[in-house]
Amino acid sequence: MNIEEYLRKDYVTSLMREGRRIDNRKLDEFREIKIEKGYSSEKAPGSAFINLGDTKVLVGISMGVGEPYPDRPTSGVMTTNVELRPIASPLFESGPPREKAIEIARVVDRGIRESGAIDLDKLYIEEDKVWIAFIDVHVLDDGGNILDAAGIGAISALLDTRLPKYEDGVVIRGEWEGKLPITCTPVPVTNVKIGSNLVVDPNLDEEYARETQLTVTTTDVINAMQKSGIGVFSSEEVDEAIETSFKKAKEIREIIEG
Amino acid sequence: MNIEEYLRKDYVTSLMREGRRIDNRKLDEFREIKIEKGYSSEKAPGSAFINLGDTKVLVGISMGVGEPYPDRPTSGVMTTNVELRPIASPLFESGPPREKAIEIARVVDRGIRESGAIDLDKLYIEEDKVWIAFIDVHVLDDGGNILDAAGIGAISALLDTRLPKYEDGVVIRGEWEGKLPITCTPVPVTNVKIGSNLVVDPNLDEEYARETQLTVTTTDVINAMQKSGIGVFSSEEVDEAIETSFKKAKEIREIIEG
Amino acid sequence: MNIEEYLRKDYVTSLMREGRRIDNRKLDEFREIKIEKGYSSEKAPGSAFINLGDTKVLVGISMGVGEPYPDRPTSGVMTTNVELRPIASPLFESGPPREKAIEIARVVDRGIRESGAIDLDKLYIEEDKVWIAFIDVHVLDDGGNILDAAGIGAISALLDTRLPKYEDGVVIRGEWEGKLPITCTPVPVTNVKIGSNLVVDPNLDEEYARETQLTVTTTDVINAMQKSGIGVFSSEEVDEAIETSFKKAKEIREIIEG
Amino acid sequence: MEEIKMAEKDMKLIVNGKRLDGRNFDELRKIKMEVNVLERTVGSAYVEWGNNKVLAGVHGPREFHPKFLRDPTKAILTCTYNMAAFSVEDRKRPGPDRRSVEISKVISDALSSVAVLEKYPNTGIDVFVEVLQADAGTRCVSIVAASLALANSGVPMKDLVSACASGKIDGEIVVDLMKEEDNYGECDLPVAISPRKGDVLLLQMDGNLTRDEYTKAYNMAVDGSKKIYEMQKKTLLDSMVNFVEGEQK
Amino acid sequence: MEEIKMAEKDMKLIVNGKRLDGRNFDELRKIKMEVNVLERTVGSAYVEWGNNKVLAGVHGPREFHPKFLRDPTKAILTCTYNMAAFSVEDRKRPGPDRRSVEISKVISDALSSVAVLEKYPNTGIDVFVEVLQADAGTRCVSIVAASLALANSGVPMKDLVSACASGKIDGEIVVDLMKEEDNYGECDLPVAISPRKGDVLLLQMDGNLTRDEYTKAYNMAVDGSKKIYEMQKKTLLDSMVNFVEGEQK
Amino acid sequence: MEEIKMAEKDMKLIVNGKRLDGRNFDELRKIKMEVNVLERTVGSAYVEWGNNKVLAGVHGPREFHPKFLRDPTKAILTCTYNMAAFSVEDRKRPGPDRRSVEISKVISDALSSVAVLEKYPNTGIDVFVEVLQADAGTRCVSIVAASLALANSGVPMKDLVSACASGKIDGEIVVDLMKEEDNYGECDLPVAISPRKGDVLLLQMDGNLTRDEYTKAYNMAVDGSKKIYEMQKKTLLDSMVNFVEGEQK
Repeated sequence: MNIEEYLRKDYVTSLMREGRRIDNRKLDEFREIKIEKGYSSEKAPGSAFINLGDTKVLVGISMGVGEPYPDRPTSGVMTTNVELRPIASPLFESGPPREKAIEIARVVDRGIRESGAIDLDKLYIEEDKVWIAFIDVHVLDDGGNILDAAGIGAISALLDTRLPKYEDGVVIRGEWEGKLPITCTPVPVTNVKIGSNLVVDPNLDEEYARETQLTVTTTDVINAMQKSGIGVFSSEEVDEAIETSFKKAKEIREIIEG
Repeated sequence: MNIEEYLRKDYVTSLMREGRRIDNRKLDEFREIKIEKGYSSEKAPGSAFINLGDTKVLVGISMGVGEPYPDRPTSGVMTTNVELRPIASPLFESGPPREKAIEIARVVDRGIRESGAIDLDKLYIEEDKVWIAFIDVHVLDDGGNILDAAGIGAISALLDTRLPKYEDGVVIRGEWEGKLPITCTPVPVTNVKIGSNLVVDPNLDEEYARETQLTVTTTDVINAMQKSGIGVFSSEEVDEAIETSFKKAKEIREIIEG
Repeated sequence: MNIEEYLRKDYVTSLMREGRRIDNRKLDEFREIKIEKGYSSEKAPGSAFINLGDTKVLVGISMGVGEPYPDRPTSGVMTTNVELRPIASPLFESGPPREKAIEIARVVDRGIRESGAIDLDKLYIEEDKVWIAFIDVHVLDDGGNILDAAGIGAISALLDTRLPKYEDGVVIRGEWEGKLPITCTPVPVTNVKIGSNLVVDPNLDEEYARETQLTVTTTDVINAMQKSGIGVFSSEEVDEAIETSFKKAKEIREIIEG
Repeated sequence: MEEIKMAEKDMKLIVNGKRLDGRNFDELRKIKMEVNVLERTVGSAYVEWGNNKVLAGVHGPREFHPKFLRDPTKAILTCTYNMAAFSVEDRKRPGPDRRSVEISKVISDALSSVAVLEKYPNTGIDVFVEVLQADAGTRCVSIVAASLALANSGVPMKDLVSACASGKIDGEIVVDLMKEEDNYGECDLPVAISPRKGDVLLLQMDGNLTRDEYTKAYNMAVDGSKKIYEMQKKTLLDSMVNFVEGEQK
Repeated sequence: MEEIKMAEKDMKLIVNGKRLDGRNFDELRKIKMEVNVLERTVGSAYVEWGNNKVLAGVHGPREFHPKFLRDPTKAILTCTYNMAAFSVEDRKRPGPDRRSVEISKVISDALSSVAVLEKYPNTGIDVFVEVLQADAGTRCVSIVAASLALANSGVPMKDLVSACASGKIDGEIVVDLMKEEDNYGECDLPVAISPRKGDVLLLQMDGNLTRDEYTKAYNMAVDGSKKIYEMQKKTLLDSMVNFVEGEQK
Repeated sequence: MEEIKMAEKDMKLIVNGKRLDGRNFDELRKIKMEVNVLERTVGSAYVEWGNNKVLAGVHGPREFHPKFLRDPTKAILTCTYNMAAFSVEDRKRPGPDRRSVEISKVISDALSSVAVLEKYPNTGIDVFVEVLQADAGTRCVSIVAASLALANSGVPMKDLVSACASGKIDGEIVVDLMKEEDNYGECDLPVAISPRKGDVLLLQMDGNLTRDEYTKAYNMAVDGSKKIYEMQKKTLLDSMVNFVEGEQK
C-alpha cells in the first residue's frame, strides 16, 4: 500500500467512526445501478452491461451443445468464468485467471447454481447432448465491489438470454427457440467491515479501508455465503450482514427484473 | 542494441547512402538459394532444406487424418507452425512460439492458403475424415530474412510431398497414393527499408539497420502482404516493393520448381 | 550448497574413507523399510504408504477405462507420475513436475513395464476399451533415496490393487472383480558413489556427498538401469552395483510380498 | 468435478432418526490428530476425520520471492491445498484446479487472521496441505490440520483455528456431513472460528437455508468446532509432554 | 477459427449494384466514437463501427518489468488485443490465441511509429483493446480506438492513426467489409495511415488481387481512413470542449 | 509415444545369421560426422547415423539467468534435446515432453562430467540438440553430436564423450539397434563413455537381460563407442586441417 492509498484508507476509516461514508451514502446504500440488457445482442444469445457506480462489468452468455455430466445425464450444464481485464485497473495483470478472479467466479456461480436459477432440466436435448450455458463476466472498470456487479450482471444476462434453435444436430445461429428458462433471481450482496461498521457496496476507497467482507446471495432463502479476506466477524455481525443482504437483494431484484 | 550491433547498423546505413550493400549485392539481389528437397524423406512425406545465404531452414510436412472444419466438410485442412529453435541464434530463447514466430507462421500460412496452393478439395477422404497437412518450419541458423526462407521452404516441401496410402481407416506408413496436389507456387519477398532505399533479402547486418519491412507474397496475383515492425512506408515505397516482389518471386519460383 | 551442507558432505566423505557411514549402517545396508498396504483403501483401488528410514512416500493406484494404444489393441495401459510435493522438503518448489520428478517417474515406470509386472493383456475389456492403471507417487518427506522408496511403493501398491467391476459400460465404484494381475516384483536399488565406495539407500547427508549414482531394477533378470547425475563410474563399479542390487532386491522383495 | 455422483436422487439420508452411518444429528465422525509427523518441516500435523486423511506442514518463515512483492510490515502466509490424484474415487488430475485455488485462499485468509505475522517482516510462511484421502469436509479437516501444523512450528498465534461444517439433509440440520450426505444433501456450511473469542474466520455456504435454519446450522457448526478445539489442545499438549519426556530419556 | 462459416459458397454479395446491407461500394458502416469513457485508465476510447464494439484504454507510462528488458532511450509501447468470449457467435475460449498475438503486434508496431516514446525512457505504456462485439474489421476498429485512447492519455503523438479496410467481393473492390463480405469475399486489405503525412503504418492483405485491383483497393482504404480521421479529430475536439465546459460548471 | 508400432509381434529380426538390414551382430550402421556447420553458434556438429540426422550447437559461456541460481564455482551446462515435429512418421507435437526432458538431463549430466566447467564460473553453457530425422538410438547420436559441438566450441574437455547402444533381438546380443530392432527387440542398452579412461558417463537400460547377457551387451556397446571415438577424433582433426588450410588460402 503506497502513501496515497494509506491516506485514503485513513480518511475513510475516520469518517466511518462518525458513521459517515466518503461519498455520503448511508451504510446500507448501494451506488446507482444501471443495467443495459442485450448489449452484445448481435452475437451473444444473452448479455448485460452493468454500471454499479463507476464500476463497469459486461456479462455475456454463450450457448453451446455438449455432453452432460455422467451423474446427471438429462440436465444441462452451466459454467462461470470471470476475467479481470487489465484495462479495468492498473493493478490487474494480464494472464490466466488468478486467485481473486477464481474466487469471484465461484461465488457468482454458486448463487446461480444453488438457487436453481437456470432450470437445467429443460436444457436436455437428446441422449448425451445438452445445452451448456457459458457465463462470461468481463470486468472493464474496477471502481469497487466487482463481485456484486458480476453477480447482478450474470443473472441480468441470463434473464436476457434466448435459446438458439437446434435442428438435425446443428445449432442454427441467429434463430431462437424461446427464452432460457430462469426460475428465480439470486442477488449477491457484499458487506464489508470498516472499524465497527458494516457497509454494503464498497467503492474503491472503502475497499482500501476494508477489514474483511462477507457476501450473502439470496433468493427467498440463503443460497450462498462467502467470507473473504483476512480478518474476523463476530457472529452478530454475520447476522446483521444476512439481514441487510436479504433487504438489499429485494430492492436490487426489482431493478434487475424491472 | 549493444555497441557492436550499433556500429554494424551505422556502417550498413552509411554504405546504403551510396546505394551499396555490405556484401556488395544489388539492392534487389537475393543471396544464393540452395534447396534440398526430400531431406527427411525416410520419415516425412515431404521436406526441404533451404540455404538462403547462410540462413538455414528445414521444413517438414506431416500428413495426418482428422475432422474437417464444419463449414467446409469436404475440404482438407492445413496448418503452419514455425519454430525459432534456440540453436539458430543466441538471441532466441527456448519455449513456446513467441510473437515473432507466430507472425512468420501466419504470413507463410496466408501465402499458401490464399493462393490455393494446396488443392484442399482433393484431400477429402470420407465423411468427417480429411487429410491434414502440417507444415512445420524449423529455423536452424538465422543469417537474416528467415521469413522468406521459411516461405520458400514451405512451398518447396509441399512440392516434395507424397500422399500416404489410406486403407480401412488406417494410414499405411511408407506407402504412397501419389503426390500432394499443388496448384501454384506462392513466393514471399521481404523488402526492408534502410534510409531512403528498399532492399530485398536482408542479411543479419541489414536487419539491424532496417527501419521497417514489407513482405509481399505473389503467384500471378498478390496473395498476401504484411508490413512488419515499427516505422513507416510511403505509398510509393509500397508500390515499388510490390513491383520488386513480383519480379523476384518469378526468379525464385524457377529455382523452387526447377 | 550452503556452509552447513558443505560441512555435512565433508563429514560423510571423511567417514567413508574409513568405510563408515554416518548412521553406522553397513555399505550395503538399507534403512528400515515399513510398508502399509491399503493406506487409502476407502477411495483408491490400491495404495501403499512407505517409510524408508525417515523418507515417506504414499503411492496410490487409480483404475480408469480408456482406449488402448493403436499398436496394442488388446493390452491395458499403465502410466506413472511422481509428485515431489513441496511439503516433503524446503527445497522443492510448487508447480508442474520438473526434471527430477520426471526422471524418477520414468525409471520407476521402466522397471514395472519392462518386467511385465502388470499383466496388461488381462486388462482388455472390449473393442477399444481397456483398463488404464495410473500409478501416482506422492513424495511426502524426503529423507533421501526417494527413487527406491517410490519404486518399492509402486509395486507394493500394485500388489494391493483390486480391479473394479465393469458392467454395461460403467465402472461400479466400490465393487471389485478380483485382484489386479501382477506377475513379478521388480525392485529398484540405487547405488551411490562416495569417494571410492559404493553404498545403497543413501540418506539425505549421503546425498550431499554423492558423486554419482546408478539405479538397477531387477526381478530374476535386470529390467532397468539408470545412471543419474554428473560424475563417472568404472565398469567394475557398475558390475559391483549390479551384484549388490540383485542381492538387496531379493531381501526387499520378501518384505514387499511378505 | 471431485467425484461422480450417482443418479439416485431420492436416496434416504435419515432412517429412523439416525444418519446412514448411525450417527445422531449433532455427532461428529471419528477423529484422530497428531503433530510433529514430518522431518523436513518446521511444524506438521496429521488428521484423520472420518475417512478423510490430511497431512499439513510448514516451511518458513523464509525469504519471500519475488522480492518486489515482499511486505516490510509482516510475513506473507500462503496455504497450498492439494489433493492426491488417488484421494478420490475418480482420479483427479495432478495440479491445482479452480476449486483448490479457492480453498487455498480461504484457508490462507483464516490462518493469516490469527498468526502474528508482524513478527517476521519481509518473509514468507508456507503452509502445505496434502489431502491423502477425501470424504467430504476436506476444507475443515485441512484448516484444522494446518492450524495444528502452524502451532507446532512455533509461529506465535493469537488463537488456534477450529473448524467444522454443518448442513441440511432430508430437511434436517446436522453436523459434519460425510460423502453421501454432501452429495445428496441440500446444503453445506463450513465454519472456522477462533475458539477463545468466538470470531468467525471462515464462513462459506452453498445450497438453501432459511434464516432460521441458518442460525441452527451455524450454532451446530460452532459447537462442532469447539469439540475440535478441545482435541486440538489435547494433541498439542500431548506432543509437548512427549517432547519433554523424550528429552529426559 | 473466429466463427463458423456457412457452407453457402455461391452467396451473392452484390445485388443490383448494392451490398447486402444496402451500402454503396465506397460507403462506410455507421460509426460512433467517444473518449474518456473509463475511470481507471489515463486515456480511453470506445468505438462502435457497424456491429463492432471496441473499448480501448491506456495504463502508463509506468515502470517496465522485467528490468533487464527496459529501453533507456524510450518507452516500450505494448498493445494487447483481446476478444471477449461472447463477442463472436461461437464462444471464443478466453486467453490469447495466435491470431490475437499477431494483431496485438501489428497494432503495437503502428502506434509505436507515431507516439513520441523518447519522452519516457525506461518505462512501459500499455494499451489494452477489448473487443466486446465483433463483426469483421476488428483490427481497424481496434487501432482507431487505441489511437484515440492514446491521444486521450496525453502521450504526445506525431500524428493520429487512422485505419480502414477494403476488399474484393463478387469481383468488385469495396470499402469496409462486414461479416458476410469478409467470410465469402475474395480479399481483405486493412490499412492504417498517419493521416497528415499519408504514411503507411499498417498494411496486411490476404486473398487475391491483381496489381491494378490492389491500387484501387489501397486508395479506397486510404479514403476510408481519411473519413475516420475526421471523426477522430472531432471526437477529440468535442471531448476537450466538454472538458472545458465541465470545468467551468 | 514416439511412433506407432505395428502389431506384428512375431516379426523375425534375424534371418540366416544376418540382421534385417544385412548387418552382422557387431556391425554399426553407416555414420557421417561434420563439425562447424552453423554460423551463429560457437561450436556445432552434424551427425548422420543410419537414418538418424542430428544437429548440435553451443551458445556460451554466457550470462546465466536467473541470477540467484548461478554457480560461483563453475559454469552450468544445460543440454536441450528436441525432436522436429516431422522427424518421426507420426508427427510429434512441438515442445518438450517427458521423454525429451529425461534425455536432455542425461546428456547434460554426461557432458558436465568431462567439460572443464570450473573455467567459467557464474556462466551458462547451452548445448542444443536438434533431431531432424529419428530412427532409433537418437540419444547416442545426440550425445556424440553434442560432444563434437562442445569440442568444436573450444570449451576445454577432459575427454570426448563417445556413445553407442547395444541390445537383444531374437535372443541375440547385437550392437546399434535400428528402428525395427528397437521396436520388436527385447532390450536397449545405451552407453556413453569417456573413451580414454573408459569411464561410464551414461548408462541406461530397459528390457530384460541376464547378468551374463548384460556383460556381453555392455562390452559390445563399449566396443561400438570406441569405433565412434575414432571417427570423432578424425572429424575434429580434419576440421582443424581444413581450418589451417583455409587460413593459408
